Amino acid sequence: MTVAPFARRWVSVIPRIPGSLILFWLLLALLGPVLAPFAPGEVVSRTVFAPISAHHLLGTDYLGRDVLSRLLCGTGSTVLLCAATTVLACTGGVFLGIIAALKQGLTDTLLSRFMDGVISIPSLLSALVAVAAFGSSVPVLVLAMSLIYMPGSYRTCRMLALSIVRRDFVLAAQMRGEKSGYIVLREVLPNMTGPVMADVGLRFIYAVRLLSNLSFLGVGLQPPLTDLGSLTRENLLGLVYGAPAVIAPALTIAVLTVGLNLALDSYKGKAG
Amino acid sequence: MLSRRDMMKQGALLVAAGGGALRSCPARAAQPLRGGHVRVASTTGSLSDTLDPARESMATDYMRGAMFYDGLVTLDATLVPQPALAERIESDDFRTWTFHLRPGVQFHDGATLTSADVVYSLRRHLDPLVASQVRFQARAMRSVRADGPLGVVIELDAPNISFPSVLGLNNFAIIRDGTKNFETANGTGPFRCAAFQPGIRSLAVRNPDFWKTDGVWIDSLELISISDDMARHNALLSGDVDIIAEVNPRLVALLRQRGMGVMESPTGTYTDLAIRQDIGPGKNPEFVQAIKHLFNRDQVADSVWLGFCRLGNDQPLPPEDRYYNHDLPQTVFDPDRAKWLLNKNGFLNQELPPLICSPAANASVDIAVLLQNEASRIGMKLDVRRMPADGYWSQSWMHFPLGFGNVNARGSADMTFSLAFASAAPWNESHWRSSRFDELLALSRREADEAKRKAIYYEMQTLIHDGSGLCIPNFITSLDGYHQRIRGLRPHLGGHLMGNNFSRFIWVDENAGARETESAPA
Amino acid sequence: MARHGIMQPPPLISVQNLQLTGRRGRGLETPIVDGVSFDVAEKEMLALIGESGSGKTSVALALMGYARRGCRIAGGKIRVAGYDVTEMPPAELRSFRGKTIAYIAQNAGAAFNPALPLMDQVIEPALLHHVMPRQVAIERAIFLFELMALPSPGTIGARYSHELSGGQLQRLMAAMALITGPEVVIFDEPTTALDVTTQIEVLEAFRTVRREEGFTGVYVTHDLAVVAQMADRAVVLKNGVVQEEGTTEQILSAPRHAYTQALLAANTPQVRNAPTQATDSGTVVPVLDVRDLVVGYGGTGPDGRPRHTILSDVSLPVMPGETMGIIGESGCGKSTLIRAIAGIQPWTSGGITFEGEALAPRIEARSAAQRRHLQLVAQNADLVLNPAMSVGDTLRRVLTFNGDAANGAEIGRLLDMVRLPSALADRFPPELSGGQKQRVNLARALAARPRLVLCDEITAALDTVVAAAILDLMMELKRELGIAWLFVTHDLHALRSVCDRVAVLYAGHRVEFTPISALEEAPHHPYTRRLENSVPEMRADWLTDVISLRDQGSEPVPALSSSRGAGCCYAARCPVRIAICEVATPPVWRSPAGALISCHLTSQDLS
Amino acid sequence: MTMNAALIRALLRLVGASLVSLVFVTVAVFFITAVLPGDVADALLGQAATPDAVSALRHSLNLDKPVLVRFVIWVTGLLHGDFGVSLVSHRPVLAMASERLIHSLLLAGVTALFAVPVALLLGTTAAIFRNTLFDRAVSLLTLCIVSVPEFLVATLAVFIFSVQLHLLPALASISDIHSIGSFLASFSMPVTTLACVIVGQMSRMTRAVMIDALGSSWVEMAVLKGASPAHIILRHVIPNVIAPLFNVIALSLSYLLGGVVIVESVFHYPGIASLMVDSVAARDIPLVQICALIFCAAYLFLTTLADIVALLSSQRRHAA
Repeated sequence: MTVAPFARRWVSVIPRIPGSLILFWLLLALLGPVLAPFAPGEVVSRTVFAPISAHHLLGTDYLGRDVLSRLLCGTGSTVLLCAATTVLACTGGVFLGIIAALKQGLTDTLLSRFMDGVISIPSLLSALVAVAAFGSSVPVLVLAMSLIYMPGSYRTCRMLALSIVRRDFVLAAQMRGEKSGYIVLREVLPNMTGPVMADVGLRFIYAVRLLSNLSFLGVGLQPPLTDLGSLTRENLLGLVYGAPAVIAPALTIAVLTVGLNLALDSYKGKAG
Repeated sequence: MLSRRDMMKQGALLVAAGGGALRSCPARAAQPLRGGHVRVASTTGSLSDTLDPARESMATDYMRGAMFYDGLVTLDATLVPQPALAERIESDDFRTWTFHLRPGVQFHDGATLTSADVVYSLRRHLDPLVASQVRFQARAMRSVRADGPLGVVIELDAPNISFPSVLGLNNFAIIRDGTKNFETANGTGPFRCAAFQPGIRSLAVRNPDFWKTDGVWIDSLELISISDDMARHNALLSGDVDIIAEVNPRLVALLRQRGMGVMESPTGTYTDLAIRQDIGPGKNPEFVQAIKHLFNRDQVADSVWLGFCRLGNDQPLPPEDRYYNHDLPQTVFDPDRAKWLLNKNGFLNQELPPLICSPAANASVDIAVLLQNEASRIGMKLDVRRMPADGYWSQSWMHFPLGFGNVNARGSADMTFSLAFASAAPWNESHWRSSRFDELLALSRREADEAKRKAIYYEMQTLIHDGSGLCIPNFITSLDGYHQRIRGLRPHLGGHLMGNNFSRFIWVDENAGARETESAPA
Repeated sequence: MARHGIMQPPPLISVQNLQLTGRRGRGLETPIVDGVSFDVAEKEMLALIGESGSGKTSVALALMGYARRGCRIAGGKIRVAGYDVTEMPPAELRSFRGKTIAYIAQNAGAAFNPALPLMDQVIEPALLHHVMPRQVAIERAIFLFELMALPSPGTIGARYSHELSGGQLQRLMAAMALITGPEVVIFDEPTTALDVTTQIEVLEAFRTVRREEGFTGVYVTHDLAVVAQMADRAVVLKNGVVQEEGTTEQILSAPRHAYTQALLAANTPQVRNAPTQATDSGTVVPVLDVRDLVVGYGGTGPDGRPRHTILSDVSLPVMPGETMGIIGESGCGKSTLIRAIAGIQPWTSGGITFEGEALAPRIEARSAAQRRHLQLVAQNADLVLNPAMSVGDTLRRVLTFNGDAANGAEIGRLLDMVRLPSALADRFPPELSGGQKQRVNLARALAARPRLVLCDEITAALDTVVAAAILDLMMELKRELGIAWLFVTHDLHALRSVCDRVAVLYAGHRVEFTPISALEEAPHHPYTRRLENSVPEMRADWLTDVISLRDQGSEPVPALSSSRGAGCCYAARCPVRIAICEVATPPVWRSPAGALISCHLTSQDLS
Repeated sequence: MTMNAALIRALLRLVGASLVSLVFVTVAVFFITAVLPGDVADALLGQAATPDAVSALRHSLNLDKPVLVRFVIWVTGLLHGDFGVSLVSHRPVLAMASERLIHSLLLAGVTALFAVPVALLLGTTAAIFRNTLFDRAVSLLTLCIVSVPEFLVATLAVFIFSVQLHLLPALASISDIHSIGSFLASFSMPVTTLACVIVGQMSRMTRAVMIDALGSSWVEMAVLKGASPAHIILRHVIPNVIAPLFNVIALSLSYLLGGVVIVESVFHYPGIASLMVDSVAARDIPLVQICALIFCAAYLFLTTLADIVALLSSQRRHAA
């Protein structure tokens, strides 16, 4: 019964997100490996850190592999992995944050204490320990990173929701006897989508950063999978030769995250 | 015992091996000067940094230990044991060894070296609480006893003509009797420990009472560790440090272009793939054969090492070793044969265990990825599983059917064979069992005749090459970077800044840096 | 008093053909004010009259050369005290504002910085413009505080804005405006947010300072009765265009423009109600029965009563189909009572029954039928309607939740019931006007098919004309649907026009409970009388009369007082109190007209 | 009087809530480290980890006891104020951690001194000139800086300023600092790198807080009094946004202790973050525990401080 209006609501929200940009990155993520001129693991040149050439549009990497091909594959995994992480973390954070604001009392206290505890351990360390304990498979990375970034989202959403749950329309819904799920999703959440979107953008940046920094410490995605941060990291030595192998992935990270954030910010502008 | 002639032979060998290295170490007949402070950046450093010789396990530990401690013997540039704290070594049956200590050697705290110190230092390796890295080697000593104030008698389980090499390991350095606290170092070495902060730095100042009157030129040395490659090189380039260990092959060109020296030391260090022969596909010798043929050794040499390596032939002795078997046919890259072998045994349509690798094993991830790529070209699906560096050696290494390892140059061929290839060896990576090999090993340890021993070693290499599950694609050339004002560095078969002993040989030429920079080719 | 008809010097303020435009987001600029012109002579007080959205505040701010974010002065000329406001560069504007022209905002609670002591803010204009040294400014501020009859003028400046009442803050704001002795003062609806009783104090204060300081004024308001007290001349604005201009007398007594007439009509009290003949003596079960309700906070004392009481033994029976009014000033506990009935405010003792069944204190514990049949319409429609949900969705949810058909026709019917076009179903609350929002709010309550609707100050935030229309709607609904209403207000006009019975609350006590018919007949509780007198009237000398009456009483004390001690809760402010009032709880007796009065004085005394 | 009592109660509640989090972290860290593969015996022995050597060492370090027993032993020690000794170096972990903590606090402090004013300034000006080109430029720039991995920023900085220009040392070794000059030279690059990381978020949050405040009636009132923008910000806005700003700052600063592994590693700076990474690698559980406790306590201290500031700034007005 209640599913239909739910679906309708979400369908009506989604087009308002700057869809074209997200679509572009998702397409690139899915098609990247197809578009790659070489296999990402293939050594194609005896020269490492080769500069831009007609053969290798972005040169070669530290082993002499084609940077463009690796970049196309790395973009895919970065986008998909970080998107999954962000969606998971923010879904949990949003829902629990609003619930805590709504229920107050013990629920709020316990949730907040738990989240504070998680957030107080540096993210890189938590990820490191998780990878050490459970291996660096994609599900472990996504789950660990989601858990790491959920408290931040929770904190933000709880603060945002605190002012909203005191508004009379939430009270009206409660007086009507609405279930918590309905109140969270239909009454409270639609009123904070702008700031939540901005928060989602920031979490995405953090996820990309954490993935990069994990690769700095030698954990992260399993080869032959790679992400933009690892590409930057593994070719870091190329910096001294000005190699595109290190510049290209770093630029891609910047374009990806900044573009997404500006798009999400503009969404906030429309709603407010 | 060890003849002069041996040493001369090895000296000749050194010249041959170090030919390439001369390029980076101009043989200028300058007189070493005393004085100067030198900063050295090594690679790994952590909380586990130690001043306990028994626990030393990382290059930084060995370098630090070598500044403060001496062993009974020391291994020279060709890994030949030379007298150090022991003036004389005697053995009739290679089973009972008598060491005559150098008289009048003083510890840093002023105490004089006696046989009690040596007995204590050697015996403690057997205590599990000491967590000694050489407990296995120490177990070969059935008894260690003092024979007067300057005599130590060691009785082995079985004869071993190479036993002095074992005591040349840094871990067997001599400490003061009864030492339990290692917050500072009380050794007999050329430097005293002025500061030691695990994971941060060690500061050494020259020991004026050092027993050896020649050598040891610099006044003080600070040893730090920078694990990040780029940061370490930057520190050298910016002048923050004078010497760095482990130059990345990709940065050799940059360092030389900027007037820095890069010392190339051919070593027996290798990164290997071990295919276990007791479990998984490695039980089938043809699988092992196929993988050996699948290693594109030239490509690994070019892509991973940028040529700073020598070809490996799936046996552990490097070409520079005096016992290297030149007659052994080289395993070649032959994907067609590999495919044929694999196909024949049905491995191509079979799920295979993953290649286990880790940043802990030097370049193993890159080599694994290259192997994976070659495998995929012949339709073989090999997964790569990278493990975290911490815990790799105890938790992953040798635990999986296909796993990478990384072995530093060992002190002698005997040590290599007995520690990593004998059936009972603790680090027999491929779990290879060969009774013939074990026989030969026992035989070689008693064989005083050099030519006969060489023949035995030749056969042992052949056995490993043909039978063991170890793929050794390359031997790695150790690269160390230094500022031109640093003199005295010479290639060493042990690699790693003269087998970690550089502090005893380097000297500072304050004017050289400027001159060298001017004359450096652009 | 008025000086019209005499030859006047050139005007101090001259506005010619003023054009103000605004834009929402990145939308197109739309005119807010279009071609407004007027003059104000020196020492004159001009009233700018209009509904919200008429542009009156924008015009007032334009006099200071200020336009709110998104708005701008697009054209016209403004001259104030010799300055050409539209031409001044920012630095000059800064030295003009606060020194030559000062502003008194509608909501003093929001306009004072909550983080700074009040004195710092009051003397700030003087220091900013280097008009006088700090010490002199403080002395002048204290002088102004005294002038405006603020309590403890010497120390009140050390306090923070949230510690004072709205009326006090409004007077402090006047002091802040006057500290530099400006030539022009703008009053922007300064008493709209205040209770009628407080409004009197504030208006009197304004009159006093104007007499003493002699400034030129612009008074922005929608309340014609206030205009009658304060202004010499008036300009009536609608949709950014001047409708009518004239002297106050002219506008009030003989309005020419239809819009002014409508305003005037809305301001005139009228009875909309055909009183229901309901009594609580009959056999009919009350739809709602509040019995001896005690609400407090701070824990329960040894006597079983809360340490701080908000409501003390309040009883209130509401009959089916009846409209019950609750009146009192802010802080009297009327909202608390509503919240307790609605199930969002726990109580200490007493009880509430609904349709004969006890109501659980917590909404969660109430039955679905009780929740459905007892609906709350809250004061601020902005807060009650989810801004992210369309009107149709809001109504649809109530219908589906209660298992009713939720088709377009039903939603159309509900919107029609509150006299809104069904096309509004697709709009979102931020796109609606205040009146429309309150109607949707009503429709939402009605969608549940309630037996009793609690109305908490539903007209307080609305303009007069709109509020009158809402009251009309209420009465129509009452006739059509036969449901009972509990109507809470501080506006005696509204109360009179719609209610059957009235409960008067003071400091958490029900001091009088009277049928509306008895309201016109003496005797009454002294507080009821005071409320009666406080309703502004449209004659110019009303304020003077009230003040002279009030001067017989004593200085009022803050309304919210602890009722722990014995004695009458109103004793401190009562002009007719006697000795016993301080010590004994007053008895409740019935007046001849049928009012239940809680007072020590007798019927004769009070008549 | 009652106000003070209420204040103290509120403060106690805040502190109590923090302690709950601290206990949670303590327990969680202990059991998470317990599931890590391998222990300190494995780590110490490394390649020499033969089964008999490991089990002997394990026994001597009480590691063969069940995890719950070890937990009880550890908690008992903790309750007696004994944080334990490092399993690797046998030094008291408290001394080891506090030595590193001082370094970290120094770096964090200097970074804060530099980054907080910059972030507040950027956020405030962006709020004042919101939706202008300047605002967009600041937003773009801060996002760019935040999104680029810090190891790249740090390495690039070192390469340019140390290697190419020879202006600054490549390492920030504490032992080399002998003067203000060398201090500034050593710290400038690590501090800038860290500032890049935190300024972005801080300035964005500051902007949001400021926009909120600037939209209030009392700011409009101040404008109408003829106050200048600087006067409005300093005199009116700042006292009101102290609490939310402090919250923003607290969140950013808590990152500066534990989140700086990479900067510590690139600049060879002996801080506490790398100590914890090391101790995890070495499976030196007492040391891991005390580092986790310090990070948690620092975070809770900062956020609780922010809460207290919020409480006091509202209390000050309520109590007057």
